[in-house]
This record gives sequence, C-alpha cells and structure tokens, in this order.
Amino acid sequence: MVEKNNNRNYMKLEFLSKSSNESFARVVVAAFASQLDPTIEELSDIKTAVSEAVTNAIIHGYEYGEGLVVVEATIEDNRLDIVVEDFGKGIEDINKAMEPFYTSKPDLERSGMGFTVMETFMDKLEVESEVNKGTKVKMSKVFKSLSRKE
Amino acid sequence: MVEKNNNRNYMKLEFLSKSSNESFARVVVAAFASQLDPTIEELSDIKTAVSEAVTNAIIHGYEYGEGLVVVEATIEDNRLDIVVEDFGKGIEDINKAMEPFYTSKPDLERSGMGFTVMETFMDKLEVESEVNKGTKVKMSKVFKSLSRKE
Amino acid sequence: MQLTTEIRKDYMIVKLKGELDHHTSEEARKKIDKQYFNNNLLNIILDLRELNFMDSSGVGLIMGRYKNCMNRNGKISIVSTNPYINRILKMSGLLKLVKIYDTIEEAIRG
Amino acid sequence: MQLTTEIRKDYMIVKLKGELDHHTSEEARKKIDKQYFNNNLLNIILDLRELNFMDSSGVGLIMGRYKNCMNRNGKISIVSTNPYINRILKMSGLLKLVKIYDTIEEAIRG
Ligand SMILES: Nc1ncnc2c1ncn2[C@@H]1O[C@H](COP(=O)(O)OP(=O)(O)O)[C@@H](O)[C@H]1O
Ligand SMILES: Nc1ncnc2c1ncn2[C@@H]1O[C@H](COP(=O)(O)OP(=O)(O)O)[C@@H](O)[C@H]1O
Repeated sequence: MVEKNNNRNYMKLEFLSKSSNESFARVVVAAFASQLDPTIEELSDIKTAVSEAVTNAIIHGYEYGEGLVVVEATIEDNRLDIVVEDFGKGIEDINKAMEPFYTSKPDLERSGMGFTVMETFMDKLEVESEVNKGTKVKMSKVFKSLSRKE
Repeated sequence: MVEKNNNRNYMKLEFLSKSSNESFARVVVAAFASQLDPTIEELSDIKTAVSEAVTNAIIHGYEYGEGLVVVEATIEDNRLDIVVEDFGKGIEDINKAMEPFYTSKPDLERSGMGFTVMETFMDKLEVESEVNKGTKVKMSKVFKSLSRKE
Repeated sequence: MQLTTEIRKDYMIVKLKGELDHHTSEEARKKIDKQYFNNNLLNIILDLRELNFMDSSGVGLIMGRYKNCMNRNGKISIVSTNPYINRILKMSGLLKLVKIYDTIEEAIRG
Repeated sequence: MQLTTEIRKDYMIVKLKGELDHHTSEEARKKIDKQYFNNNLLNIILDLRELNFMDSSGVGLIMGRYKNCMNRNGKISIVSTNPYINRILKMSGLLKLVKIYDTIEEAIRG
C-alpha cells in the first residue's frame, strides 16, 4: 500500500470543439489544480486563461467547425503547466496575433484581449502555431499557496 | 456563427494512476454529464460507477504502480457511454471477478462489490480484459431527465 | 448563465448571473439586443454583481452594447463589485469608456 | 475528507465528512484504528450523515472495523440518513451485520 507521495501529477483532456465545452474545460482544470490548494485569485486566473485559450481553439482554430481540443496539465511541486492545443487553421503572424486589441474576427465581437489576459494572469505564455496544422498555447503558473499546506 | 446544436458530445480524460485522482475523475465525469440535466440520483449513480472502475484500475490494474488511466465519455441524445481503461495487469477470469464479494485483495479491505455497484447503478456493463495488456470497462446509462428540458 | 431585464424610465437594466464566457455571451447578446431594439430603449445598465466568472468574451459583449448605445446617443454603465471581474474590465481599457458603480441607484444617478 | 472522533463511555464516535472513496478510506482506516487500539476501546459508532459520497471502498472500511470490534466482543453501529449511502450499505449486505440509526443517541441506546 505504498502511495507515490511526490507532488507530481498529470492529466490530459480531449473534447469536441463545442462552445458549451468551454465551461467544462474550466471546471476540469480548476478541479485538477485544486490539489495545489490555490487561493480564489489563483483559481480565477487559471480558469480565465484556460477559457481564453479554449475559446480561441473553437472560434479561430476550427472556426466553429468540428475538431478536437486538447488540454494538458502537469503539476510539478507548486508549478502548474497547461497546454491547450488545436489542429485547426493556425496563426500566420503570432506577434501580431498577440498584440492587445488585435482580432481577426471583430464581426464576432471579439475584443482582441485573449492573449493579453493569458499573459497577465499566468507567469509564462508561449505560442506555437503552423498554418493549416494548428496552434499550441503553453502557459505556466507558480502557486504561492502550497507552502501553507505543510 | 452556426453552432452544432445536436446533442452529441465527447471527451477523453487521461491521468496518472494516483489514488488522489479518483475524486478528480468523478468531478470530470459529473461535470461532463451535467449537460444531460441529471437528477441527483443519476449523478450519484455515475459518480459511484466511475469511482469503482477508476479505483480498480489503480489498485488492481497497476497495483499502485505508475500508469495511465483513460476515461472516455460520449453523450448521444440522452445516453451517456463511459469507458474506463487501464494498461495494467488484466483479469484472468472475468466471470469470477464480476461475482459479488469476490476480491483478489481482501488484505486491502476490498469488499469485492465494485463490479456489482457498477452493474446496479448503470444500465449496461461490459468488461474486456487481457492478462498483462489491460482492462476496459464499458458502461452506459440512459438519463430520464433530458425530456424535462425541452 | 441567467439573464433578467427590467426597464426603469429609459434605462434597460440587465442582470447577469453565473458565468459569462464566449458560449453564454452569444446568448446574452441576442437577448439584450432584441429587448433594446424592440422597445426602442436608450440606456443600458449591466448588473454584473452576480457573475462569478467573466473572460474577454464578456469584454466583447460590453463593447458591442457600448457601440449600440453610442449610435442612439444613449449611455451604458456597469454595476460590478467582484474584484476579479473588475480586474478584467480595467485591463481591457473599457473603464475609459464605461463607468463602474457599486449599486444600480448610483448608476442611474450617474 | 474530514474525520473527527469523540469518546462517550465505551463508544468511539467517528464522524466522517466529505467523500469516502479508496483514497480517503485508507486515511480514515489508519486514524480510526490508531485511536481504537491505543485507547483500548470497545464499540464504534460511525456517523456518516455528513458524507456526500461513498463507494464500495467505504463498505470495505466498515467491514474491516466490524471485524476489529467483533474480535473485542464490541459492537459497531452506523448513523446515516443519506439515501444514496444507505443504498450502497444495503446492496453490500452490510445491513445484515450492522444496524443503521438516524441519530447518535439512538445508536447508543441500541
Ligand atoms: N487557436 C487559434 N487558432 C487560430 N488563430 C488564433 C488562435 N488563437 C488566436 N488566434 C488569432 O489571434 C488573434 C488574437 O487572439 P486573442 O488575443 O485571443 O483575441 P480574440 O480571440 O478576441 O480575437 C485572433 O483574432 C486570431 O486571429
Ligand atoms: N482494472 C482491473 N485490472 C485487474 N484486475 C481487476 C480490475 N478490475 C477488477 N479486477 C479484478 O476483479 C476483482 C473484483 O473487482 P471488484 O468487484 O471491483 O471488487 P474489489 O475492487 O473490491 O476487489 C478484483 O479483486 C480484481 O481481482
């Protein structure tokens, strides 16, 4: 009955690119992160960042078509790494896409603030993308709270 | 802005075989099933069945070693199909394993009621297993509640 | 997400409850615009006090309603007390265009 | 899961809160057994009224404590009012061995 007690954990979630799954993805990542004993603010931060990345996969990556969105999360000590990936349209100019207020879909009432929100609420943000192959958004955050637990 | 409105949805979750992930798996399946507008009883049923299958993967499939547990869930109209899979030890005699009160681990205070619970709480249960390859538990349940929604 | 509206003088008060993301903001947009245009209204007050989640899709929703109000020479105001929601509103630059109040009464007084 | 114990006469009253699954029942087992054997106790009352989840691992936990009590000629009783938990207890055949009560007082009266 030896249980691995080191603080490493991993999960990977795949789901259909339906907008009703945006809230599902948030719940899953929040439930996974709960083992880091997050503050309400930290939980709000990662839910918001995940929501932005998943929404982008659905509306920009797949442009409302059917596809799979993949969310991976890894906990290593008090760090949470999140990867959100789609196999859709891809981004031609990543630098331009990441500028605050830039959106390719103003007609859909997008604010162009998605990447800015992810950058602000997470400690690290990295975007990889290839046109017609897909987009991978990597984010991480160090949780201050874990030390309170010991 | 055309949204696929048909009631089909799919998700696949992979996670490490740590016992702390048992509650995580329950939360994920319950969150996914919430779109079927389940009653408290239906939600309790699927959480319990998933908990049994995931626990078995961790303690019998991997015998507390490290491995991946996969949980797939598909919604098709008002039916939820769940598959819980591990790539562990496998089951030699499935019929014997499914008998009420049979357990290969009485020393761990197992009750031998896991499969009985799954069978009772779900509408359908199917077990596939190969020794040293792994075990796949397929369950489904029809939700009565969806009609209330229309 | 739940949405309820109430009309007080030429103010349309929209109360949002729950989570405002891309999925729910599309629903909200349709409901708000239908009422606003069908009833020929002028000003909108968005009551966000019972929202427990909002991402940048909510910002887009507010921007869109801001434009509609501007086109009619109306005015839009926000009632919000949740610090996480206020943080996003601030980050988005929206507060340069729209004022936040603590209560509906204050929003009406302006 | 949270576990609190209280000793009243020769009864050890164990109150479980939250979710009782394989993960948490291992913790619960250790805590209960330590108290029970260290303090040389006789009877156990398991208060499950504030559990909101239990699977067959909980049944295993109760069976194990039942055996410990039997070995000392003690007695174990359950206080439980949640229909989903009572359903599993019933299904497992445990109710042939252990009685369920609505309150701790009734469990002590026996
Ligand atoms: N997963 C993606 N696939 C394709 N394009 C994307 C993806 N994510 C973002 N983009 C592009 O980057 C732009 C900026 O994204 P973002 O800052 O989130 O703002 P918004 O979603 O409001 O447009 C988008 O308008 C889109 O052109
Ligand atoms: N995923 C699995 N991998 C290997 N063996 C399994 C698996 N699931 C169940 N078994 C076998 O079937 C038996 C009965 O399972 P179950 O009814 O859930 O009772 P319990 O878990 O209490 O032993 C187990 O004791 C084990 O031998």
